[in-house]
Amino acid sequence: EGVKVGMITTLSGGGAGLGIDVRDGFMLAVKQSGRDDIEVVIEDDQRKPDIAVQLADKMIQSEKVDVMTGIIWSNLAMAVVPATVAQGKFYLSPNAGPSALAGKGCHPNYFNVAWQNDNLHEAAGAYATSAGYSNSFILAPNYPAGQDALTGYKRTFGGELAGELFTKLGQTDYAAEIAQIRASGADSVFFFLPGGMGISFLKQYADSGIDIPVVGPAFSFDQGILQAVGDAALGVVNTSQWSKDIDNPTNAAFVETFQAEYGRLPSLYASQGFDTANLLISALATASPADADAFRAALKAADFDSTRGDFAFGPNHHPIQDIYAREVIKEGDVFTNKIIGVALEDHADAYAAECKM
Amino acid sequence: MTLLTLRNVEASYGVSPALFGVDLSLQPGEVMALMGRNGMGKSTTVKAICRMVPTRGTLQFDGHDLSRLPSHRAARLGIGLVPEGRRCFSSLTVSQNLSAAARPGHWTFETVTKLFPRLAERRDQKAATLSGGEQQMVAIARALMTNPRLLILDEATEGLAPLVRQEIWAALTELKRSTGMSIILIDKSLGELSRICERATILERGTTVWSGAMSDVTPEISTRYIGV
Amino acid sequence: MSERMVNSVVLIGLCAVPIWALLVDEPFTITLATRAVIFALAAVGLNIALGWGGLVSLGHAVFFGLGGYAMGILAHHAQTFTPVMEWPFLIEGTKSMPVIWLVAMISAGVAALVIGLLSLRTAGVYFIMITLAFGQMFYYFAISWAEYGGEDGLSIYVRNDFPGLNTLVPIHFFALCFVILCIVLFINARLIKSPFGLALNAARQVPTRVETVGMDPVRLKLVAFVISGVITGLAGALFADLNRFVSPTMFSWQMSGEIMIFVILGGVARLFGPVVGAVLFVVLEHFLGGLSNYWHIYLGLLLLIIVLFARGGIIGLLCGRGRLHD
Amino acid sequence: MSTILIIEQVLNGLQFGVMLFLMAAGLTLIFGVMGLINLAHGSLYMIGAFAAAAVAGLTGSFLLALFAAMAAAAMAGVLIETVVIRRLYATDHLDQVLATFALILIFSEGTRWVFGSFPLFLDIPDAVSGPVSLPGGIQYPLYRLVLIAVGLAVGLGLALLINRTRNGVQIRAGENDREMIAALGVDISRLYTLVFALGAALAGLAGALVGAIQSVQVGMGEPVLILAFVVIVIGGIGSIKGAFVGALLVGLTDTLGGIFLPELFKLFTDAATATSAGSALASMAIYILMGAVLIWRPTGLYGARA
Amino acid sequence: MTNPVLATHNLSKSFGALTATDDVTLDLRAGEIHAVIGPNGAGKSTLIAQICGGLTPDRGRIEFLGRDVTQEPTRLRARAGLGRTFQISALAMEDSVLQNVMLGALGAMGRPWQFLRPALRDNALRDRAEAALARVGLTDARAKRTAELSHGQRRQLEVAVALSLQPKAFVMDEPMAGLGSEGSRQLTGFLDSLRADAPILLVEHDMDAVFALADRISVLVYGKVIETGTVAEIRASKAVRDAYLGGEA
Ligand SMILES: Nc1ncnc2c1ncn2[C@@H]1O[C@H](COP(=O)(O)OP(=O)(O)OP(=O)(O)O)[C@@H](O)[C@H]1O
Ligand SMILES: Nc1ncnc2c1ncn2[C@@H]1O[C@H](COP(=O)(O)OP(=O)(O)OP(=O)(O)O)[C@@H](O)[C@H]1O
Ligand SMILES: [Mg+2]
Ligand SMILES: [Mg+2]
Repeated sequence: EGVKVGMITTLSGGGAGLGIDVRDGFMLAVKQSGRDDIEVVIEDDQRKPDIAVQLADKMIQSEKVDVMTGIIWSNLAMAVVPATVAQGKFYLSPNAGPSALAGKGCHPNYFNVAWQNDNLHEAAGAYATSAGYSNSFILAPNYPAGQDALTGYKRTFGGELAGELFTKLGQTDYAAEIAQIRASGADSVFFFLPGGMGISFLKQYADSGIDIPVVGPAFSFDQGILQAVGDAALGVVNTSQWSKDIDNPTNAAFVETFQAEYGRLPSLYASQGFDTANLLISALATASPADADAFRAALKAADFDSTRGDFAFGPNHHPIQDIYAREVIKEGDVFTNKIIGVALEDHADAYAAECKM
Repeated sequence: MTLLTLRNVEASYGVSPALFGVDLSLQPGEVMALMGRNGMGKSTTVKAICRMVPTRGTLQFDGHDLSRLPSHRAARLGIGLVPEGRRCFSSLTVSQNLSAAARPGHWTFETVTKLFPRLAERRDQKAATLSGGEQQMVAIARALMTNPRLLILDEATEGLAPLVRQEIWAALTELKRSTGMSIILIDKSLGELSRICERATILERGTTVWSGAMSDVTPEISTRYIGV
Repeated sequence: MSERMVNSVVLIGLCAVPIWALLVDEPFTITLATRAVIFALAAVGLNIALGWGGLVSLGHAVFFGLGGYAMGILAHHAQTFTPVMEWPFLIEGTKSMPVIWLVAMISAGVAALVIGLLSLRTAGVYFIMITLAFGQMFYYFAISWAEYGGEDGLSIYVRNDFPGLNTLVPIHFFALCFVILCIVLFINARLIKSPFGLALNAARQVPTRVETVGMDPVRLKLVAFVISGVITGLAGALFADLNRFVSPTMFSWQMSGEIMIFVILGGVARLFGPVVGAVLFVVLEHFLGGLSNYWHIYLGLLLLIIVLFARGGIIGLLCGRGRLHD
Repeated sequence: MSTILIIEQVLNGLQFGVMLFLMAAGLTLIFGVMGLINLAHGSLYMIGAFAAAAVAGLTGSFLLALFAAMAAAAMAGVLIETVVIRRLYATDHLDQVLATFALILIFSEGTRWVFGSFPLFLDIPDAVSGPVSLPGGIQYPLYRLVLIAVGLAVGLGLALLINRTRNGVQIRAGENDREMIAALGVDISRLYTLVFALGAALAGLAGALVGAIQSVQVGMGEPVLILAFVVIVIGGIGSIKGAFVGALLVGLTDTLGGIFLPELFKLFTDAATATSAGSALASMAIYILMGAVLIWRPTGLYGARA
Repeated sequence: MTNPVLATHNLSKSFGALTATDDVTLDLRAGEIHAVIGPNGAGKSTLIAQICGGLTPDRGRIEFLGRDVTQEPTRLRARAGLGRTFQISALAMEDSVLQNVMLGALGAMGRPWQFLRPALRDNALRDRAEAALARVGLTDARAKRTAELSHGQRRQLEVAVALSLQPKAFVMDEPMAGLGSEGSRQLTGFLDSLRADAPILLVEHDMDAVFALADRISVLVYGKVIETGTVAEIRASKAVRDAYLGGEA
C-alpha cells in the first residue's frame, strides 16, 4: 500500500543545514527500504511561518498527501501542525517538539519522533546534578524555546542558580554576559543558544579565559556546527538522545551508509530524519493511512529499529528514550562527540499528564 | 582654427526633442552671445556642449570630437560651465565648492575671491544657506577655478546686484583681453551683451536662425527673435 | 499599452485564475491567489504613503502585524472562551470578520497616527530608519509577549466567519479578499485625483510651496500615512485569517521590506503597481521554489533585471510614464 | 553588583560600540557619504568573513585571511557598483532598495552554494588570543582590545579621507549633484567605484575581524546591516564623528540595557517576570534610542541641519 | 493715510554672528508696488522669509491686514491672503502646469480635505486656476509636465500659482530672474496691472523693472534699511549708488 508524504523543511537561508540533514536522513531510509510506493514531496519553508502554512495548504489541498513531516523550528510547527492534524492528516515531527503540542494541544495524529523541547535541557540539568555541580549560571534567548530550555534545566537541576539571563534572539556578542558569569561565582554554566548564537558564545567564552565548565544541549555541539566552533568546544559536555557512537547495529549501519551516500558524517538531525522515515515505513507494513485508526495504532507501536536503540511513544505520542551525556573530542582533524554516560534513562516529557487524548 | 564647432546638432530629453539643428562656431579668444527667447534651446545647447544631454550631429572642441566624450572629459579639455540655476553643492562650504572643481592655473581661491570678496567672508558657510546672489558667485567662481579655455555662462548674472554685475562684466572683458579665454554668454540684457560680445548666435525652436557679428544684430533682428 | 488596459487585464486575470482553478479542482491555486490579493492589498496601502506621500516607510509591518494580531487575539479568546479584558469594561473575543476588521483598522490607524506624528518630524532616509525602529520595537515586543505565544505566535484552528459565506472554502475567502481589494483600489483611484491627492502629491515634491498656499504639508502626509496604515492593517487581518495563524514575523523588517518590494517591483505611485508587484512576487516565489535549493539566486537575478531594465517597475515598463491627467 | 563589574560592563559597552563602528565603517562611506542605500552591505561583510575563513583554513595565516577578506569584498564591491549601482544613481532611492535587496538574495544563496549550509571555522590567531589583565584586575580578551584599536584607526582614517582630502570633497559634491561635478571635470564615476570598493573592503575587513569571534555563516550580515544603519542614522548621515558617537551610544545602550534593565525590573516585580520583561525591553532599547534621538534631532546627532 | 496692508516693525534676525535683518521697519500700502533692493546677501530673502512665516524673527513684529501675525505659521498667513513667489522655483515638477496652479486655488479655497471627488471636475477650482494661467500667458502649456518647462516658463508659473490664491498682498522674490528681456517686459507690464488686485512687495535686481514699477523703494544694506523713497529719490542717492547701483542709474 503506497503513501504520499509531504515534507516541509528549511532548505534555504541561514538554517538550511538542519533541514537538509533531516531530508537526507529521511530519504536515506526511504531508499534503503526499497519501497517505490512512498512518494515524498519536498518543499522549502525558508524558515518563515507564513510560507510553511502556505506550503501545508498546498500539500493538503493540491498534493493530497497522507502524512506530513519535516519542520525544524517550533514556531513553524506551531503554525502548521494544529491545522494539519485538524484536517485528518498525520504529522510526524522529526525535530521540533513545542510543549504546547505535548500537553493540552496534543493530538492523536501528531507523533513526535525526536524529543519534547525540554528533554535535552532536563538531561543537562540531571547531568549537572550528577556531576556534582551545585551553583549554575543559566542563559538562553528570550523566546519560547529559550524559556522552555531554562525551565527544563531547572526542573532536574538539584543545585542553586548563580544567575539567570535571557539574551536577545540572534545576539552575536556575549562579552557582557560572560562578564556576569565571571562575577557570579558559579561552578557551572548551562546555555541554550542554537545556531550561530552558540558558536559566538563558545568562541568568546573560550577566549575570555574563564574555566567554569559548560553544559548544554546537543544543538550547539552537533556534527554540522562543531567544526565551526573548533577548539572552543573541546571537552564540553552536552546532552543528546543520539550520538554517532551509540552501540547498536542500526546506528552503525546508519552512520556508515549516510557517510557513503552523502560524504559527510551524519548529524543529530539526520538521525532524526532517518528514524522518522523508519517509523513511517514500519507503520506502513501493517496498515494504510487510508485506515486512520489502524495506521495510528501502527505508528503508536513504534515497531522499528531506531538509531538510538530502545524507542517507545508515551501516551501523548512523544518519545520515551534514553538521553546521553556526550563529550566533545577531536578524532584526527574532526571534532566529534563521545558518549560518557546516560543522563536520563527512559525519559518521558513533563507534559504527558496534561494531554487528554 | 575654430575652437568650437557645432554642426546640425540635435538633442532630446528622453523622448522629447529640444534641439533640431544648432550650428555654431567660435574662434579662440572670441566672446559670443547665445540668444533667443525663453525655451528656445539655449541652455540645451550649452548642455550639449558639456555632454549633459545625448546628442546627434557634429560637435568639435579644439580638434576633439566632443560627441564621443563623457562630461568630465569634455570639461578637462577646458570647458568651464556656470549652469543655469547655479547648482551649487549645497552641503559643501563655499571653499569646498571651489576646491572640488579646482585645476591648476591662474584662478585660485585667492584670485577668485578678489573678484568676489563676499565669498571670502562666507568661506566656511554651507552653500545651501547662502543668499541667491552669493550662490551665483560661487557658481561663477567654481567654473573659473577649473581654469577653462572656454567659459560658458548660462544666465550667470541672474540675481546679481547691478554693481556686482558690472564688476563681472568688467572682469570678463579683462579676462578676455589678458588670457585670451573664449566665452559663450547667455544673458537677458541685450545692452550688456552688445558691449562685450563680438559675435552672436540666435536660436529659435531649437534651431540656429541667425549668426553673425554682434554689431550686425539690427533692431529688426532682435525684435523678431528676442522680442526687444 | 495604456495603463487602463493593463489594469483591466490584471484585474480580470486575478479573477479568472481562481475560477479556472475551481473548475479543474486546484484549490491550492486559489489559496495562492488569495495570498497574492492580500499582499497586494497591503502594498496598495503602503503605496498611498510611499508613492503619493513620498513617505518611504520601512515600518509598515507594524500595521500588517497589528491587523494580524487583532485577528489573532480576538479569535484566540473566542476560541478559548476567555475575555480579552475584564477591566475597565468587558471585551469578549470574537470570530466575526467584520468586527475583527474594524478592530484591526482602528488599531492600525491609531498606531499610524502616533508613529506618523513622531516620524514626520524627520524626512528622507531618517524617516525610513525611524519607521524601521518602530517596526523593530513591535517585533521584539511581540516576540517576548508570552501571553500570545511569543515567537511561536498564535494558531487559530478555524477561519473566522463572514455572514453568508463559508470562509473555509477557498473560493469564498478569495472572493471576499478580492472584493475588498477592488473597493480599496477604487477608493485609491478616487483619492489620488481628489483635491487631497493633488495636495498630497505636491506636499511630497515641494512642501514649502504647499505651505505658502495655505496648507499644512505635514498634516497632509499624516493623513495619508494613517489611511495607508489602516489599509495595511486590514490586509494584515486577512493575511492572518488566510493562514489561521499569526506570529511576530508579521512585524519583522523583512515583512516591511517585502511589502515595499511589491510596490517598487510593480511601480511606485501607480494604482496597480502594488497589485502587479505582489502577484509577480508570489508567482515567482512559488514557481522558482521548485527549481533548486538555491532558487533565491534566480529570484534575485530576476528582480535585478527588472530594476535595471524596467524603470518605474513593471507598470512603467508596460505603459511608460503615466499620463498627467484627463 | 560590584563597581568593578559595572566598570567592566561599561568597558564592554564601549568595546561593542567600537566594534559596531567597525562594522558600520564601510557603510558610512557608501551610505553616509555617497548617499546610496546599499542593503547588500551585510553581504559584503559576509563575503569578507567567508573569504577569510577559507583562506585561513588553507594557509593558516590570519593576516593573509584579512587581506583576502578585503580583496574579495572590494571585488564584489566593484562588481556591484559597475554592474548595478552605477545605473541607479540617477533614479531615486527606491530602486537602490530593490536592487540591493536582490543582491542580498544572490550573494547569500551564492555563498551557500559555494561554501555549503554549515557555519565555517575562523578563529582568533594565537598571538592575540586569551585575556590580559587591565588595571583594576579586570580580565579582558586581548583580541577585543585589538578590535578597538583597529576600529579607532579606521575611524580616524575615514574622517581624514572625507573631510581633509579633495577626493572626499568631490565625493560629497557628487552626492549633491553628480551631473554638475562631472561637468566640472571630475571623473565621478571612477571615484565612486573606488570609494564603493573601499567601503566594501572595510565591510569585508570587519566581517573577517568580527567573524573570528562570532559565527561565520550565511545570513550573518543581516543583523549587522540593520545595526550599521541604526548607528549611522543616530550619528547623522555624512558625519564620521556622528557614526562613531552613534556606535558608542548604541553599544552602551545595548550592553548596559541587557544587564541592568532586568535588575531594574527586579525592584518592582518578581524575578521571573523581571528577567523576561527586562530583557524584552532591552532588545528594544537601541530602537527606542534611535527613535528618541530622531524625534529630538530629526537629522541625527551630527547630521546637517536643514 | 489708510492703514498699511502689510507692515514690519523693528524686525531683527541673526544667524550666529551675522545680523541678516537689522531693525527693519517698512510697510506696504494698498495699491502700491514697494520694491526692496539691496546688494547680494543684504537680507532681502531673509526678510521675506520672516514676512511669510518661513523664519521666525528674533525681535520685532509683523502685521498683516491690521493683525499681528508674527507667531502665525506660514499656512495661516497664506490663507489670510499673503501670496508669495520664490527666488528659486518651488514647483511640483512631476505634475502638470495646471495641477500646480490648482494647488494655489485649493489652498486658498481651503479644500484639501476632500477625498473622493476628482479635483479636475471641480469647476470653481479649475476656473480659478485657468484664469491665473491665462493671465501669465501659460494657457497653452497647461497640460505640460512642469519639469519640461524652460526656466523662464517656470518663473511665469511661479507667479501664476501665487495669483491663483487671489491674495490681498503679493510678496515676490526676484520674479524676473531668468526671464528673457521680452519676458521681463511682459511681466513688468503684468505686475503693473496686478497692482490693482493687490499691492506688491517686490524684491528684484532688474533695475529697469524696479524703476518702471515701484511707487516706493527701500534699500537694504547689511540688513538695515538705509533709505526709503521714490524712484527719483533713490536714483539720486549717492549712498545707494555706491552700495548697490554702481553706474546703472
Ligand atoms: N529637463 C527637461 N526635460 C524635458 N524637456 C526639457 C527639459 N529642459 C528643457 N526642456 C525643454 O526643452 C526646450 C528648450 O529648453 P532650454 O532650457 O534649452 O531653453 P532656454 O532657451 O534655455 O530657455 P530659458 O531662457 O527659459 O532658460 C524647452 O521647450 C523646454 O520645455
Ligand atoms: N541659515 C543661514 N545661516 C547662516 N547664514 C545665512 C543663513 N541664511 C542666510 N544667511 C546669510 O544671510 C545673508 C542674507 O541672506 P539673504 O538670502 O537674505 O540675502 P538677499 O538679500 O536675498 O541676497 P540676494 O540678493 O543675493 O538673494 C547672506 O549673507 C546669507 O549668507
Ligand atoms: Mg536656459
Ligand atoms: Mg535673495
